[in-house]
Amino acid sequence: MYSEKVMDHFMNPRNVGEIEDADGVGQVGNPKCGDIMKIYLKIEDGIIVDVKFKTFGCGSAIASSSMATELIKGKSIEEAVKLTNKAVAEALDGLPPVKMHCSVLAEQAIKAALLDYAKKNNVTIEGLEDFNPDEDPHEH
Amino acid sequence: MYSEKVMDHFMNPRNVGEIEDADGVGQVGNPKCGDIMKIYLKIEDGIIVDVKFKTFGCGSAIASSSMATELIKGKSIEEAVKLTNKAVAEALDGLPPVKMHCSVLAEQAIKAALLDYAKKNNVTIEGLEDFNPDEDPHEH
Amino acid sequence: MERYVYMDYAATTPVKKEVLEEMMPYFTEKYGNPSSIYRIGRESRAAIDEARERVAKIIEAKPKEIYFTSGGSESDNWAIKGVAFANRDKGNHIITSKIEHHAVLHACEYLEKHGFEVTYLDVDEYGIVDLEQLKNAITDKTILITIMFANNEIGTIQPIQEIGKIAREKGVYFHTDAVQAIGNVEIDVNKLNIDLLSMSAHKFYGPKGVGVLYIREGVKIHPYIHGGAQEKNRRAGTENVAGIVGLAKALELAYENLEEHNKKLVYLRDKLIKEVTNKIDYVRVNGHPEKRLPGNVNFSIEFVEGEALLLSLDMMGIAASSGSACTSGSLDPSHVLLAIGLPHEIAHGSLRFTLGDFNTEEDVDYVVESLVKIVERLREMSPLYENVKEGK
Amino acid sequence: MERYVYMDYAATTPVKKEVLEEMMPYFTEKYGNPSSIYRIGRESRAAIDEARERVAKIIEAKPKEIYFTSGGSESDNWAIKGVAFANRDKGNHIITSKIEHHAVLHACEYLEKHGFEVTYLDVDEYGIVDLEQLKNAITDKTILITIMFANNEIGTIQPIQEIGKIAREKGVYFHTDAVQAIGNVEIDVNKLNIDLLSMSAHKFYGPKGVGVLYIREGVKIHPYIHGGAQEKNRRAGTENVAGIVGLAKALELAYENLEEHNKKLVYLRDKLIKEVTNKIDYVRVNGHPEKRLPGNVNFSIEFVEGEALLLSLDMMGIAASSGSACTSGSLDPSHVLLAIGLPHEIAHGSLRFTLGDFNTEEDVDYVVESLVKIVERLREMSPLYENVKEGK
Ligand SMILES: Cc1ncc(COP(=O)(O)O)c(C=O)c1O
Ligand SMILES: Cc1ncc(COP(=O)(O)O)c(C=O)c1O
Repeated sequence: MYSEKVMDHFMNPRNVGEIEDADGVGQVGNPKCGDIMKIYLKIEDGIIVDVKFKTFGCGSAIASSSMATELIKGKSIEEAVKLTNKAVAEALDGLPPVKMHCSVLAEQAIKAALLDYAKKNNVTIEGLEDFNPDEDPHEH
Repeated sequence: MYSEKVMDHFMNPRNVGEIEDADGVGQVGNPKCGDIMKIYLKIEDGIIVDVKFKTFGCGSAIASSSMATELIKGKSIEEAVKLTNKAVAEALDGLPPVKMHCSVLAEQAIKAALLDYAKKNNVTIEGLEDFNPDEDPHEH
Repeated sequence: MERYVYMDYAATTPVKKEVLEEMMPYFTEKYGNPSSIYRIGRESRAAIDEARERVAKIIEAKPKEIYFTSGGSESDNWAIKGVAFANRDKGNHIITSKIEHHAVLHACEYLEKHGFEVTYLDVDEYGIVDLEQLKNAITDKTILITIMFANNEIGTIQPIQEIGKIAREKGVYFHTDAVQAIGNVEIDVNKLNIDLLSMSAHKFYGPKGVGVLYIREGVKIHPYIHGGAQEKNRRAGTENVAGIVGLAKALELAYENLEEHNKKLVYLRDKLIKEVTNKIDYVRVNGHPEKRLPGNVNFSIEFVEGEALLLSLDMMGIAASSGSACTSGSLDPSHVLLAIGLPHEIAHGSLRFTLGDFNTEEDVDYVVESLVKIVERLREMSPLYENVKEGK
Repeated sequence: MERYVYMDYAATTPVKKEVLEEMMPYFTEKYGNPSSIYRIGRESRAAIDEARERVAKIIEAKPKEIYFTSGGSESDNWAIKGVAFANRDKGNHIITSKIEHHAVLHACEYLEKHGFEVTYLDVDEYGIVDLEQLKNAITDKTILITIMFANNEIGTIQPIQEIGKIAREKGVYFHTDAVQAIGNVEIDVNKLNIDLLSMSAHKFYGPKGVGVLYIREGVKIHPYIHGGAQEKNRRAGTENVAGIVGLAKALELAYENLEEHNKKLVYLRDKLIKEVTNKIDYVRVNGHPEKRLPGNVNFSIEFVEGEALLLSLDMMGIAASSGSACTSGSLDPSHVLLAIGLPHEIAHGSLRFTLGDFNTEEDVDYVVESLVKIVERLREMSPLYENVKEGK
């Protein structure tokens, strides 16, 4: 069902946890749907120097969170905002079709955290104009 | 499916053949229905001294013919006319429900032969008043 | 993987050695078609007839009331659609419950598209149907009541005798999906007023792909698979002789040891429930405290998601199941858990262990020990648990 | 009984050793439910997926077009009723032939009671459908043509490619019951324009109780057994994993050796036909002289009745079959023999030998020798033969 990569990131997730003094925090999902992702970002000079996550959800939700955090760690905001759910899924060697929404959730959680950072710092981030953190990824 | 008795009478039928100068001959059945029985009787002083049959039909048709001839051999006309299909079937240790008509055919073949005897000798046989040799036993 | 603990006996069971042994000759030497009149055909026919008698005896039915099918789903579909279409002149109303297996629910939904009306009875928090609601639902158009004997997820056993009595009094046919109950509960179709009953061999240590529909003599029902004259012209298709023989043997074995089997399962079940609820907080046990299948345990473990639990258990060599939406590929968690009133977020964390004949006390210890670790790990990752700890 | 000669391979076949070997693990160790997400569940799922690919490859289909069922009868019922009800808005007319298997005919008759109209095409004396009649029968209400690939009684193979072409040109779905053809004939569903195709494993040395319905992508069809999400939501019920694996293996074996198998069967078949017609008078061979299944021989032996022949053969250890009414418990002989124009009395004397992989030349010799004696004995008892001898 799941690739080895998915299972690895599920069993040994990278970057689990919280960042006390995070510069941006984003949470997406809904416990009613069975998945919530919360992403914490530490940003210095436009670079994501640290990222942590907490996720309530299935195996692929946890693996997607883990992979997504890995993919943006050390990257610039510009790069992070371009992270697509497809990239997350590909980095995991693919997700089953019914689980693609988990990768969407990961993409959105990062965008939500970036949006939070933008708001707190009163900046705009290119690529987040149309982003709505409350949109339900299950509808995708 | 069939009792041992049926198989015995099918594989080793008694009284197969014809009687050249039979006193009564009866034939019932229809090749369209897959069974024809022909019974030859030799009758002396009201006693069936010999009986032979020829049958086109399934295993139980042949076994019923064989058993029926055995049951009336040496018996009086009065006894023979009373032979029922049930008696034939019972003597064979039973027949499958869908095969009961074979025993009916045997009963009718004997009655038809007795009727033929009665006609040839211009006598009436009690119990044959309502007998119609052309009635289809499949309707039973 | 060192240890393998299978605790998903409600999903399926292995075929028992004795069962497979009885089946074997029918694949190779005794392969005759039961409809053929020669020796090896008659042997197959005899094997089926004997199986029919063996099955009938267990549920106090007549052999001619036992029909072999391809499994529980076919039996349910046949019972429901076959009775519905055969009795359309009498009425078009069917009563079922909200916690039936999909084979029943989807068959009913199909009938709704074909002019039938279906009442889906509520259940209480334990999963028991409301008998008053049932009585009130019956109209003069009601032709069938179909209520499962025992639920596959939460293990709740329905008041079948009472339902049967109500149905009989109102002159309505009563079908019960006994797929989960058979092999675990004594069933007498006469005492319980059951008119139709479904079973599936692979739930009681028989092979997959073979089942039974019991049809009480006189019940008006259409055939469902048309064709040859098999099963007294009511279910066409060359019989799965090996499967049928296996089903009968498995059923016999189940009822030979029923008491012992149940005693053991209840002991293990209660131990599992006790230890898990002692060692893990925010856990609830779903289903009825007493009226439940001997091997069924259904937990809701808050703040974690069911599939994540299953995957983690699988990594430790433990097989279990969940009513979480994520395991089914649908968006909603189990309709059964929702029907007993669980909120979605709690239903997502459901975890079912179903114990069976090959489980031991060590298995239970291992599962408890593993589960404690897994829940701890997953909760550490869970933003919901964090809120709770912080008292939010 | 010293010798046992099975010559009823069209009724059913033994499971081949290699097939059973592949099936075995799925009864005991690999017993997981394919819907379960843990290891042994995934293994079962993988086994089914692999089987699906293996089957698809043989008939040039896509794996997702292969659906596993409980056998030929279910496949036929599903194809016909499933397409009929799903396309009712388009039309209510179905075309079939008079010599179909009962699974097709009775499914069609059922539909006639539910508002559908069915045309039953005639066949010629060899059992071949009339393509002109077919073309003329198609109306703008026609939604399905269902014509069998090869006949189970007389072995006649239909002009499937032409039928498929006609159906495709008219935009009508084409289903073929290939239960007898599969394993004996190369089948490419694309070249032949087949939209739906039924098979049954026990006809090609696989187990009883498992079959396939091929459904071309895009065909509108309703599910037939509702319930769980198995088979992409189209055929509910826990999969008969062992049976499915056995089916795939058996099919592969059949096509590995197809040429050799056919060469041998044709040789034995033609020898049997030649010797019987040489040594017994008043015998006719039914079916098409060339367009027939390699293993099928169908005789009409005049003045004797089929069941009596079968019983006698059985006593000599020979398994065969007959279209006589007496073997089926009905009053009429085989509808197939009547459709090719045999008079009732001759149809009653029909005798079918179907050869298979385990038959030898000695088997044929033994059958010929035995049959000569049996026919002689039965004809001596027959009042019809007596008439012939006497020239009546
Ligand atoms: C042509 C044909 N169609 C359908 C069937 C039905 O297959 P099954 O008996 O496996 O359901 C058979 C065999 O009995 C057959 O020969
Ligand atoms: C209660 C219940 N009914 C019906 C079924 C369907 O049985 P099967 O999968 O054998 O068709 C199952 C099991 O899946 C079940 O648990």
